[in-house]
Amino acid sequence: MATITLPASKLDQLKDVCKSFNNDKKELINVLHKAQGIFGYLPAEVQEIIARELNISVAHVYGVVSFYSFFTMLPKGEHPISICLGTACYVRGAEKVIDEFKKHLQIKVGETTADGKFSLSCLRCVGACGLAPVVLVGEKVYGRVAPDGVKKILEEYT
Amino acid sequence: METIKLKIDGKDVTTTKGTTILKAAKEFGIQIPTLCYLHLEDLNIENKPAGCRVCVVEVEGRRNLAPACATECTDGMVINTHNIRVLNARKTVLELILSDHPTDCLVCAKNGICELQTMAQEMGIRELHYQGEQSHYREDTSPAIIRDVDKCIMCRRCEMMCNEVQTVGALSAVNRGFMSVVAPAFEMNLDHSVCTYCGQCVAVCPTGALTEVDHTNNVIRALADPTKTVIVQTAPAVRAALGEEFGLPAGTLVTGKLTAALRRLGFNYVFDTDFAADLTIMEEGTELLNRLNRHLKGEKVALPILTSCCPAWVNFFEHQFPDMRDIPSTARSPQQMFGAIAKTYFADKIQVKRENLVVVSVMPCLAKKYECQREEFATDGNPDVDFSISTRELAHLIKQSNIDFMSLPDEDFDNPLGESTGAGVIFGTTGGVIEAAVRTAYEVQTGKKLENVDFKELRGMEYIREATIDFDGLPIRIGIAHGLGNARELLQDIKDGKSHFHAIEIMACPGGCIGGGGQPLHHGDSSIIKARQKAIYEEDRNKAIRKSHENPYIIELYEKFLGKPMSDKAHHLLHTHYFDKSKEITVE
Amino acid sequence: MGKYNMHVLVCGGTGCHASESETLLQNLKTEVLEHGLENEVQVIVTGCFGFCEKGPIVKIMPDNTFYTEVTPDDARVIVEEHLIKGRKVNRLLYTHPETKETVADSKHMDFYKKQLRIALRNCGFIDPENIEEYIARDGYEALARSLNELTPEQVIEIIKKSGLRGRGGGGFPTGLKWEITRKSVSDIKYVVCNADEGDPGAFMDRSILEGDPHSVIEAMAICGYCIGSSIGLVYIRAEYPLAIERLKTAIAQARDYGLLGEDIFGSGFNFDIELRYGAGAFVCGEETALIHSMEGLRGEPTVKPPFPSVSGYFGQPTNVNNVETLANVPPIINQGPEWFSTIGNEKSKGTKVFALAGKINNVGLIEVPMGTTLREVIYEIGEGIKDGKKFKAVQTGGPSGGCLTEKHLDTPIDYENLIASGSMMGSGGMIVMDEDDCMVSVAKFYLEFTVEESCGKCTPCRVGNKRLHEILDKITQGNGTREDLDRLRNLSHVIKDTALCGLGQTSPNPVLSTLDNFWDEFVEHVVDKKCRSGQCKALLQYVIVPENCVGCTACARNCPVNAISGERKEIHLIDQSICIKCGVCMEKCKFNAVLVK
Amino acid sequence: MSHVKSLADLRKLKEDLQGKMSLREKSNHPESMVQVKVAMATCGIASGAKQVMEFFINEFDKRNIQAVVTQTGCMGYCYAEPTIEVTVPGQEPIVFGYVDTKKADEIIEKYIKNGELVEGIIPVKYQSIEINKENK
Repeated sequence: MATITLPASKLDQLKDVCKSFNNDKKELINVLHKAQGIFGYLPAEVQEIIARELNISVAHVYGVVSFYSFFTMLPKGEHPISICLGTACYVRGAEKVIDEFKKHLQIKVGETTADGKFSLSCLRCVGACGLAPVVLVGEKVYGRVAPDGVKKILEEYT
Repeated sequence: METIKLKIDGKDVTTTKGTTILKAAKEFGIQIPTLCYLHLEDLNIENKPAGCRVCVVEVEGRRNLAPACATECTDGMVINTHNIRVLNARKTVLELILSDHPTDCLVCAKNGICELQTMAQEMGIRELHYQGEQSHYREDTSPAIIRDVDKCIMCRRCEMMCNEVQTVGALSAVNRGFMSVVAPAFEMNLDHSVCTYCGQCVAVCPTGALTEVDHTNNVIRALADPTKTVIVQTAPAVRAALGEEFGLPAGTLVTGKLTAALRRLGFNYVFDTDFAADLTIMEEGTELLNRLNRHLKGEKVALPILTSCCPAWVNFFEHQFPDMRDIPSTARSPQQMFGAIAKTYFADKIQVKRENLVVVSVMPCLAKKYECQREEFATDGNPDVDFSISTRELAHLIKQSNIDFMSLPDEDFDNPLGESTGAGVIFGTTGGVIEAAVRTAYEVQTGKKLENVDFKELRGMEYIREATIDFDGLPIRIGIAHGLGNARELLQDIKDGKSHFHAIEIMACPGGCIGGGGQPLHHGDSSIIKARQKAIYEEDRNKAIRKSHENPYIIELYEKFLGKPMSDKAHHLLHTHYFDKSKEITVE
Repeated sequence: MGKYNMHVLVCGGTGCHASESETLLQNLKTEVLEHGLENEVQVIVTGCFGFCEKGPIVKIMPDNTFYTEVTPDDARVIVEEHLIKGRKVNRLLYTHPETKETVADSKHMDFYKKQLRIALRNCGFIDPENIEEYIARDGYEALARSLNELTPEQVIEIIKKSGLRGRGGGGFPTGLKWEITRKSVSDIKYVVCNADEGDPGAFMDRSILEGDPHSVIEAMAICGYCIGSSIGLVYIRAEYPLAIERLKTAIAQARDYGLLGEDIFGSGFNFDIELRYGAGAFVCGEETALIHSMEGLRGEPTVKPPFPSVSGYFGQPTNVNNVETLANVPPIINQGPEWFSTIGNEKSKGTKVFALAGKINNVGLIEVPMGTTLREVIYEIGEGIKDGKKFKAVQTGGPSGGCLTEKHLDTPIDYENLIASGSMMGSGGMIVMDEDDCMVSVAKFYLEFTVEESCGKCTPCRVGNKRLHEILDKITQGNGTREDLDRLRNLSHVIKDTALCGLGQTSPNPVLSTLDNFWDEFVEHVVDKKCRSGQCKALLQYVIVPENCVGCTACARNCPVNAISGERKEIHLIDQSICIKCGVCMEKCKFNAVLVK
Repeated sequence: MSHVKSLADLRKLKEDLQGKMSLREKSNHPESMVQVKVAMATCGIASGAKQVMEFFINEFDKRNIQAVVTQTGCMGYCYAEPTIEVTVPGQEPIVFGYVDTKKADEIIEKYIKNGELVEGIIPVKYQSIEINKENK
């Protein structure tokens, strides 16, 4: 018999979330949003428990998690860096900014640095097209980021 | 029903409203190619994601091409199924599928029976104009099934089977876009999932993405080993389907040729799982009556009793209803009863040591491969059944061994484990196990002779059937379900306290073993399964003895070895217990 | 009370929010209080003004002063100078990019002159978190009149007569959709608002939800009344936290006022709204995929018919409308279908909101009557191309649209014209490109998006778009052939012809339109191995100009792959077979002796 | 918070609320109504411009005149403060000097309502006080 292990308090919290949606399987995506809010990501154990609470297969839960780019099974860095790749940002040079981050952090998009400090991801249009190219570090928005400004941004967090 | 008129390829066509273009065309002799579409009409199973886009046709007045499988005909529609626009689109789509598909066809398990390969051949694909990156995934080998999902074309048939028909939920489409594929949760191996190894995914996979674990080489090696005595048992559903592999029409019984072929392959003894089926009836039937009579006396016993000969079904309740694992009969499946008797009673009889006796089973089933590897079915690490091969694997073995199957004479099984009754034969179809049980239980319970052994009310293809059999004034309520989704319904009823049955027969595969995951591929033609069922009942009718307890070798086995049904010895060799396979949640 | 002399409106849209408009707002409030102006000046946060290029924006009413790029520190000067002394703060006023003159108020800004704001009527004008401001501007009047004075059929007739069509991309007549859903027989029906704006570079729906959420709520209730539904669902992107908050606040307020809930306006009509969150899948903008996503499934589309109007959410008739479409509904009922249908042109009525972005002076959200030309939008409202560069193309319709050129500039923008020109309306993204943009790379960019966002269900989209992207990539790497161009075209046509849903059927548009309009550029890439904009790095050649080279060896010493040979004081040479085009030599050369070709 | 139960309820509520929004509504179409600009630099404020401005705002409302009152910087007629500029739709702007509440009343009644000229006009020639001259 395989086991799933989670901290007790988080397990209860997770079950409460499912319950708050009446353990209704059509609320799966809302449940996943809340769960990701609690854990920061959606590890396999969390998906197992959600599957059980909503009475659906864990394969289905994973099918949904892996479909939507908002959901992640990897913990994010302490300072998650997201670079907008909307058209406006692209046209104004977001790709070069990504390359610069990759160079400095020595990680690829979707990865987290070894020290867990930064993770790198791309997103589509935060709607601040006037500020293109846009970079988000956590909640903080940096507008009109040029490749040579990348170092300075990173220095704020080190 | 409203009748509508339309034109397909210039032909005037009349059909009823709601008919798809695909079906309407077929009625008029126009075969539009399909790949993802699957319709097992008699089993009410349909896969219609309209995803492959191979069946596109031109509908005049429509901007783009329409998938014939999922587009309903409307009055006045004008359809072209093969003009240049359609042909170019269809070929290009097929080329796209092929561009993300390995080209190791010559060494693929599905070589020659692959629907994608056939289509590429029929459409005259000679060059791939669009080549590029191919998607790669880890290969996954479980005890019964190999997933080589590089070959997955996202037809979603397996996903539909696993979820909608079987409600197992081991598989789901995962990821998105080019990397999307059908896989277990977290893309882990099947043996980490809730997979029951029913093999229905394999049975419908159009390509080599899902295949059985091939044990033919193990068998060849065992046969070649002079220190081993190799015996074989063959399940009832095999004889009703093997002929298809050699071009015979579905439903042709090939029992005699099958026996002859096995003998020519070099098996020392050719036995019949039907014998063990009869033995199962002795044990399971006794257990049923035991529980029933205790129930009638007012004792609290677990009722209804559920059959336990289907290993996928056993896996299913161990995963999904572990708290109800005391309800099924404890009787082992015929395959395992055979193995246990072969490696004790028979081994003694022929004076061969257990470890030098190799038991091979030929099964219509993939879950049997897993079942024979279960630890509880081994003694000192030596399994009761060494290898289980499928009907398809047997056909390969026969072909590899230069045996001209069609010219083989009809031969009989060897004794003592080759003699069986009609009751053992019908184990191969849905309804058969319980009918066999009734034939014996009736006579044991009432002490009267059963004149008519044909219980037609238990037969058929309906997914959930029920009947009440009069045991001389005592009404016995019987339920039957095939397809695990339907089994789930009956099980849920029991859990909810709503079940009124005394006994329930469950088979995991639609149609029962005749529709098993190890059978020759039906390629979407469900009439094949029906024909096999007909053949099974025909074999039953032709048998001289049709009640298990009348099998002379069974009688002898009890007299000389086991004593009585449910005796200690019988219990030790022929019964088992079940495990909780659900995942346990622990807290840190 | 409430009789203020001046209103200070601070943009609270996401763009400005990202540039600290929240702190600015607090500072303004503090300054007003400190200067004792709290009874004369009202400071409020509004939705987006649309002029995102120069955010944060502060607008002062009644004189319409329009301050741009206002920092939190500017709060003091605005209060002391403008509010107290009546002197406009010159340096914060908008400066015309060409004349370099400051513009005193929004009435004189070219950006606003040609605009007609119907869907955005309240954005940047009211406080979106205050239902009373919405009511003061005829809010909920359309709902009240519909419930009390009109039958559902009459309301549907009004919408049909107005000529309103879906603003999410398809352009399906809204009234007709409502009628079909009304006629579908069922006890339960649903009104769904599609707020899963995923088109990169389009953010009108978010702006409306942030700036005027009640207009969407009101329209959904009207739709519910028309089709016979009491449940509204808003499917909104989780990436829009501000819009979600504003919408939640608005729904709560509407409930408080009895404008949602039971027996609305004493009519016996019940209606309420729930939120469902998207999770980052562009394909969920497609209505069947959206519905599956709301059902807790993977957002994969299914074949239509059956249309959601007949069989949608859990098999029930479901009316799906996009945010902008809904925002048009209340004004149509209030001002009559005739008024609305006089705006726009023959087949496309009313206005359309566009998100203007890219190499243009005025990036932002604009709303213009249908039939306005691209030239008017780009050169008048957008005030031309950034940095005086040359206009090359404008991409409309996002990943489903195409690139239009100089020759399309005078085409009136409407559904049909855009399709005829090889593009489409889409949700209203409008990205302007200049001479520095390589059109092969632009097509590749869009395909990259489609490949990433394809759900994977159908072959043409899952594999076909991947192959399109690969061919485009090959071309930008300098490995393309003329046959590749034929392959691109055939494959594009097949994908359009065979893909399951709207995403796949339109995904080749960026390829086809660039092939049609920039054929020469494609040929240059594959035959001459040149990229005229210099964007395709692999096609660049760094060469040394012998006349300028003094043989200082700086280039050779810094070349990371030792591709440069030459002795001291001799002319150097770059070995093209080794060069990785990093550009270091050019950077290091002090004599302009390294050139890119 | 009130529960709105009918169309009449809603309309009444709207009327109550519209006053709060009228300032913004009006400034949406300033050209269609009377515009009054009050010079509110230090000199203007010192000579009572604030009171004049409030007077205009209140009186326009009371007398139901569609007008926009805005403040502006020093017009350069510091000798004649408070000064105001009045623009009646379709006419050239006119600047009045020494405007107190009494004068304001007169301007409303005579000039704005009836088009009669009132004493105190400062004859000036300018295009607009809005466009900043320093920048030209």
